[in-house]
Amino acid sequence: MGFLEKQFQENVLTTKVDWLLNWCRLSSIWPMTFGLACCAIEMMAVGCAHHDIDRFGAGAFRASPRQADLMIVAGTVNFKMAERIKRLYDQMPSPKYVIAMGACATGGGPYYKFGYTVVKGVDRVVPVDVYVAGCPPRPEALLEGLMKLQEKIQNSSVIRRPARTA
Amino acid sequence: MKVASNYIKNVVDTLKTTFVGMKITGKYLLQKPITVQYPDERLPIPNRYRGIHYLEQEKCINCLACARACPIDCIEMDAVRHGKELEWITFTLDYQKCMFCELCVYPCPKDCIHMGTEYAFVSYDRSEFNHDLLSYKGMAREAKVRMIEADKKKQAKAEAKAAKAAAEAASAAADEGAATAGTADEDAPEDDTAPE
Amino acid sequence: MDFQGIHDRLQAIQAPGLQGADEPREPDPENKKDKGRFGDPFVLVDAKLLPAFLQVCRDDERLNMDLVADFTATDPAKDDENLWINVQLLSIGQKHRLAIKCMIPKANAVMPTSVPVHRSCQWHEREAAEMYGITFEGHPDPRHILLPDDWVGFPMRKDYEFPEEYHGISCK
Amino acid sequence: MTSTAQETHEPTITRSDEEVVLDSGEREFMFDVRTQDMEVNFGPQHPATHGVMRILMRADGEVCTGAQPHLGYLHRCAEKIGENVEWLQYLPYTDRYDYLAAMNNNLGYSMAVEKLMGVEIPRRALMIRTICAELNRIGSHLIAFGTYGLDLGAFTPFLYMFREREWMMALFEKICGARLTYSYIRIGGVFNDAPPGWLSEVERFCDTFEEKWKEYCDLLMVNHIFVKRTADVGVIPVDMALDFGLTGPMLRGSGVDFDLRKDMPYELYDEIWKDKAFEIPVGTGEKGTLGDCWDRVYVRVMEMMESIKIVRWCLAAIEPGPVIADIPKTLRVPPGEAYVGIENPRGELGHYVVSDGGKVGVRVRVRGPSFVNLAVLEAILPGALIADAIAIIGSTDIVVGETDR
Repeated sequence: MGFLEKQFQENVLTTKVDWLLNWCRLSSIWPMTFGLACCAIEMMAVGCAHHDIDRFGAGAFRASPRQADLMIVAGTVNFKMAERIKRLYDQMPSPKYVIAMGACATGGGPYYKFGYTVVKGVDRVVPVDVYVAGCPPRPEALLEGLMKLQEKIQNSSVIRRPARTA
Repeated sequence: MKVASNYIKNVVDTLKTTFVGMKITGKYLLQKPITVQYPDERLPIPNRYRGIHYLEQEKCINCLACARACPIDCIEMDAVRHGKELEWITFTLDYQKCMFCELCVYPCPKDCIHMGTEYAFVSYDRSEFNHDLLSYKGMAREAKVRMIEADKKKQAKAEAKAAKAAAEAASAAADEGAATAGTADEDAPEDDTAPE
Repeated sequence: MDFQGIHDRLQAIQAPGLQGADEPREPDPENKKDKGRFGDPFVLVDAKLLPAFLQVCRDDERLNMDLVADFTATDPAKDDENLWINVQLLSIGQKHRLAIKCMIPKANAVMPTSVPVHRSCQWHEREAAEMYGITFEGHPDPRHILLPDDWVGFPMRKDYEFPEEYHGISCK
Repeated sequence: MTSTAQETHEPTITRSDEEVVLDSGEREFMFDVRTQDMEVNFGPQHPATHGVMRILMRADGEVCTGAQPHLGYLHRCAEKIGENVEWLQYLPYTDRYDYLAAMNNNLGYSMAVEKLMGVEIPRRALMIRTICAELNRIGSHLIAFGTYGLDLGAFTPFLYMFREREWMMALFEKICGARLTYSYIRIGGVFNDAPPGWLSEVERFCDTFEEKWKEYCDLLMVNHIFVKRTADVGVIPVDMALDFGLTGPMLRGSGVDFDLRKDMPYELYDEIWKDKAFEIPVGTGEKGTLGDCWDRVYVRVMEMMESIKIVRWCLAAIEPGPVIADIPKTLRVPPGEAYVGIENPRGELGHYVVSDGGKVGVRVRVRGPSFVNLAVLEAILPGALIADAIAIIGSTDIVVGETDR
């Protein structure tokens, strides 16, 4: 691929293809129903009538990781759950994205100090693309996070895929 | 026979209750949708909303009351004191830990830390959540001016006092002069603390 | 029935293992160091006879304690040599409560299980066992319940030290 | 769900000698279908577990022969934290175990600490506490009812119920500034007086809710499919309920008329009950056997209406006044121990607090109703069909934050 990679870098055609593929990806991010704790209720609220996440094309909540593009880690992750999260993440087809919703998933949250079983940040288990602050975040904040993720997808390149670190 | 009638009854019941349900759903068909088109229109945020913090830095006296009240110690603050004025080094609030409980707001003696109505705080990098609440680092311009003025005053006063003491020592008698110098010593610190 | 009535009844039927009662009291005004004791009264019961005691409470028609509302343990202090077992009983018919306390030594934290009397104790005992390191003799399912199976230490004890890492995930 | 075959013998079908004669005179033969025993893992990631809980079920064909709930996927060490932070600082953590009914949790914890301190709460504070707790009970039951419909395949009611819940959350947001984790009811009263116009908006909410409530009943409670899926399923007899220590709607669904608000009243409920302002709905076995899933859902749905009545009573009786008792900034709770149980939407929420007179508690024990109610699954799932398992689990209405704490 080394030779071809160089040929297609700054090409008009590839940028167009990039744009098209990215557009397809970002307008149909299917999240996985993966509620852990309090934030899951706000995630459900996002899916409901008031904040209808379907407007962003991300409303098809999938029960199976095989059909999902986005894992919204909504809630506290503890050691018992961490290996399941890792397994679910591995089961998702690529390209896959992770939003860490709320303080607990971001960095341990209120359980940072005395939570002996709490993982201090889900990024110690799976790579995270977007972090959303709040405890729990308002539904609008999650939508904001989704838009930020779409921005990230838009700016990525399919041909020159950045190396992902697990 | 009974089985057949039961079966028919089941079918009729199902259709009937489904019709009742569909009637309710149909009622909402022509109503205005309640969806808020988020980035374009926003729900009103009430005044008491507990969002991202903001700090009125001029009022803050670095007393650490908010940091002590925090259940998870997510507030870190540090400042150097020059007389009455503060030189700010850091005041950060870690949103990786913060749980928006508002317990930090009430112990504040100067009522200077507040929770705002801003709620959307997203980032690609979690280290950005170590949020800096300071609007300026170091000293404020006014504070610096005040400090310089206070310093000048102090210096002038000290000079005046020295001159006075010298003059008194030179002119007046030894036993009376000592008593007046003592009262001047007591006055001096009070003058220093009123720079405005 | 109030607490006094329950205690009298327990004494009248000679409930097994009943050791005494502790009622809240105001601080002694003469003794400055005495801060008194507030809150609920409770009865002290011998830990070895707790299942029999619970059975008597359940079967006596005047006490009629149908429910074990809560069953837990407490580590009062780091240097205390005893653990407490706290049981809260609730009567649906008579509408009263009873708090029970047992003492078991930390060095030998073994007591009989109450599951044959009340099945609701099963999960409570599993929790107390993993959190405080108490062994319930005869428990039908003595596994961990909240913590992972290979967890080390008893987290709710006062002298517990927080782990450094678990399965390669750092805790700091 | 993943499944693993345990034994590999061939399925065999044998006709048993028993035959059942139906009322209609027809004869039905029972077939013994021997299939491989399978272990079905239900959860921890499954849309119908209401969080992260795993149930290991053994299935013989379509019939569940054994169930073992596995907890701890959301263990957050709340009790350990209670021994390490100050009394007031623990309050935000109470929001987070039963996150659907955070006001009730705040209330339970505050009452336990107040019992030790012996504080007298101003009357207006009691009124606002009752209003908030009952509104939150409505919100919690709305989610329980809505997601139960979702589990059984009815998606629309869920959307409708979230619409009302959003309004309720907006009300809470106005009074305390948060949507889910309120920390509003504090030790000694409530934290802030209600903003102007708030009480009249609550009244409007009550009016609207009463209309919508009838719609929900029409949509789900009498729906034939819903009834068929819930009636006669997962029956809990009274003895079993008492043996497992069930409380709340689970117990009342089995026909036991016991509610802490009525039988061991706290706060203002004594007065309200004497005024006959509300009733305690009890399962009747109207659509099937007493104590089945339908009865439990029925109790929850009727309770929403009773909560509205309590809120209306409070709105009529509320008077201006102080909202928080005079307590010091740094709480020093006198030594002693107290247990306070209050009626949460899911049952008795007990707080057992021990103090030694210091700033930090010695023990804060939380008796979560979900934790106790969940244990009954071990007994009622065996014998049920695998397809009914979802209906049974949904009807227990657990919140995993509370089972694991």
